[in-house]
Amino acid sequence: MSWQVHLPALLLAVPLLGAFLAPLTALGGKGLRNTWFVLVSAAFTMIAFLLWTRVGSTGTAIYVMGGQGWNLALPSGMSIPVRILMEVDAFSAFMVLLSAVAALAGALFSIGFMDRFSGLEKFVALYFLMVTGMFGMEITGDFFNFFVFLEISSVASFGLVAFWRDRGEALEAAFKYMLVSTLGALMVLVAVAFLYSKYNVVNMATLGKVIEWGMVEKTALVLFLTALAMKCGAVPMHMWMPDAYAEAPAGVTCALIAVSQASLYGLFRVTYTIFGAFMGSPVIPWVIIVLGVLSMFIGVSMAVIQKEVGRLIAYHSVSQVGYMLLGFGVGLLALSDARAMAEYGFTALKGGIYHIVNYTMYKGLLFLSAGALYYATGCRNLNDMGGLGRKMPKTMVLFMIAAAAIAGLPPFNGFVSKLYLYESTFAVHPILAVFAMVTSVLTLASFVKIFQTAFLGPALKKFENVREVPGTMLIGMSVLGVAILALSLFPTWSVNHLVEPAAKALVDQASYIGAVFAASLTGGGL
Amino acid sequence: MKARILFLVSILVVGGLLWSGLQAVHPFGEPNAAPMDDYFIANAQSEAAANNVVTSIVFDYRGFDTLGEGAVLFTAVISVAALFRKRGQH
Amino acid sequence: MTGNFPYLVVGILFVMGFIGIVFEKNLVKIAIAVSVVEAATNLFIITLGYRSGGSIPVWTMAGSGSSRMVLPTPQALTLTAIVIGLATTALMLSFAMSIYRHYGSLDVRDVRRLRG
Amino acid sequence: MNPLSVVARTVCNLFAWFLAVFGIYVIVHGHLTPGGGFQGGAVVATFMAFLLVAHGGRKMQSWVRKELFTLMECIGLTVFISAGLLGMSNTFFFNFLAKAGGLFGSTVPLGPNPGALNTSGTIALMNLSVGLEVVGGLSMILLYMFSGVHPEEPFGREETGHDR
Repeated sequence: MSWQVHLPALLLAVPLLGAFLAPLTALGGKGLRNTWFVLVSAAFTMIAFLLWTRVGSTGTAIYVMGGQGWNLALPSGMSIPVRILMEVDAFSAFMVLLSAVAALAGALFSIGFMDRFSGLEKFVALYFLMVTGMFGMEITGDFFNFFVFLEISSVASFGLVAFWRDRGEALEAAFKYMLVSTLGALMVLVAVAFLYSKYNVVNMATLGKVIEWGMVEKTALVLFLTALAMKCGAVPMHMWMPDAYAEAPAGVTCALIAVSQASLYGLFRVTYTIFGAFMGSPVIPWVIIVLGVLSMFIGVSMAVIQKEVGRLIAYHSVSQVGYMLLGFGVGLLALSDARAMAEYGFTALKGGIYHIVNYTMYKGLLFLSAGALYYATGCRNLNDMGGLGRKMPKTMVLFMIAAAAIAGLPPFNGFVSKLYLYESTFAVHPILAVFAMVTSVLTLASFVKIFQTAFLGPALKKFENVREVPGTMLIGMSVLGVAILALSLFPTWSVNHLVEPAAKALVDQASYIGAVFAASLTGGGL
Repeated sequence: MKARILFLVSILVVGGLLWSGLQAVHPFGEPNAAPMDDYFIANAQSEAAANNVVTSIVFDYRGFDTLGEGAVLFTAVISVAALFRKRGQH
Repeated sequence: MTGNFPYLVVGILFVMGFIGIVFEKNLVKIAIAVSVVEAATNLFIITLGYRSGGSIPVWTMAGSGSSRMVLPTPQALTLTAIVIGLATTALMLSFAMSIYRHYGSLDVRDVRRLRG
Repeated sequence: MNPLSVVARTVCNLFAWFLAVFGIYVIVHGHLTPGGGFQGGAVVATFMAFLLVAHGGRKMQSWVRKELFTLMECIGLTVFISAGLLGMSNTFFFNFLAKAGGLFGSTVPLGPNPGALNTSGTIALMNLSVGLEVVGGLSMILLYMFSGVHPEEPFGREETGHDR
């Protein structure tokens, strides 16, 4: 027995323990706290990486919480699992890896960025709790457990968004976010209760196996869709997103992006794995596609008119979430049709998944560089900035990389994923591809605007004393910058090793279900 | 005014959805066959050695949920503490 | 239909909570409305687990007629959901208090610095 | 919050102890009777609420320190997660104490029985740790929300980190 079978449990236990002990680091002062912050962040990133390699080599990993053996999913004489299962397939492992990288970058950045503020041991505890919630949502195989982790990540992020409680705007944003998020979580709980009432299980794989198509399931599906679309910031309920992203401290926003991706993960786990067999009717896929197109277009058109750097970038998040919804919606449309899947569905899925990793990396870097600008100048408004390129050359280079990637300029990774999306959506309906391209052009325009206003132009007198940000912040930004460059320089490698296994795992409903029921046949072999 | 009509429509949609969903739920007091719950009732004493079946579920069969629940409470406490912290309190 | 009266109560509470969230203007009242929705959810889960004539799922000092017990899982889930609801309510009220300190008002129409 | 009248204070002083004892009973007997760590912890936390209401916050804050509750909370949760981690020879959260003979390790007879305290393994241990955590957590929420009612400083001046 290898200790690596315990990786799914360790992935959640390490940041949780880090959070529980973080308030006690106040006794040891600043050095101890920062060491703890870096140490635990490095540990969970390491575990996430190991988990990803393990899932890549040995296939879907399951873990029974509290069972006699880690793979004893079914107790003797039972045909359904009774304990909580963690189930990590390639898609989950992929999400965990990229969330861990974003969280690590945010943590490293926050050490320097938050240095001047008080109450930091609480900040560290909340940060780890948010990371735990995000990981839990991504690897759990149990719906109620999913709800619990959704609540952990949401409650921790409310606290973090309102961390600068001396700004009324931050509190207002946190309240809005809290309202939307709590409602969403309660809807998820009601949906879980509906499914429980009919099948008496809350396990995802078992539900995927036994589910039928009736009124209870339809209600549950609609509730899941509404709640998770609200949580990931799709258009009718996107109001909280720019507020929360712009008002949270920058390092937190970087991790918040990964949290919203975890909600997106939940949305696709539900639609593909649980309800995948009923996606023959095109209603649900088209709902997702329309939501995606609306998010793309409304998000970008709101972004163009913004004056604040944070809000501008945050509105682009809405439009980028639209791209992913578009890709996954097209994939869902082709799910029950093998020919359409081979023709355009799989390409759309690859585009969507590749866009998730790209989006998390470059959007995180954009928020971190906006935070660096705020740290150095104290300005949020674009109109007050100018000529900072000479003062902060490293930040400028990193911002340039991220902006080029989000706009989809050819050598960068954003271009590849967008190309996949254009290609596949064109096969469904040309108008979708046109919308995607228009959005891309508008994105480019607004980032050129930020770049030109903030970094170029004559040096302003009031910024004479501005200096480059400290080293730890630059390290945090470079983690994401290097990730973007690596993805851009080796597109074939990243598509083959990162994206394709994840896309295959998402489409393959049978292997997700089979992993639970097959593993138990081998008995409790340790 | 337009927003109010929109809100009203959304409430009607939510209400209608719940109404139709609740119609399809099993009648009150007669749940469907419950293999998982019967397993808990039958085995809580022999496996977890606890007389209280609910506690054995909360802390043993679904103990991990309870850790998450404790973590949510901890999160809320830390958030409230961070919100009302004093200046210079480290 | 009278047999399904608990579900009717769940539905009514849910819609009442939604109406409160959407139409109330006071932050504290909004927090109360969220609590009402939470209560409806908890009530829903707990009613799902009732078996008519069942006893509580505890073996200590149980009578001989306790062979039929109500389902224990919904009770465990509700316990978790209640604690989570408590945590979110406490945090929401704390936000309302802090917002009052900054804006001098609890009316949502006054708490509007972020827009556009 | 000002102190209440002397009658109310006396009654609260008396009944607060009953609540504390009852809460501890609920926590300790969590695996035998309805209740458990969360419920009992909430009852014990009303002990703090009673004293806060009766004596006013200023006096309360001179009696107890918030750091004590933070410590209680952190220790409770750390014990909880450690009890899970110690079962790691099988799996995370494996009930390794149940029926092992030692602490909380007795077996229980099947079917209705009077109940023995020394049963149920990690369940009892986790009940105790969760009880500790909930007492600390709810007391902290009470004290902090109280200190937020009458802040000592004008708002908007708490942080110096935004200044350049």
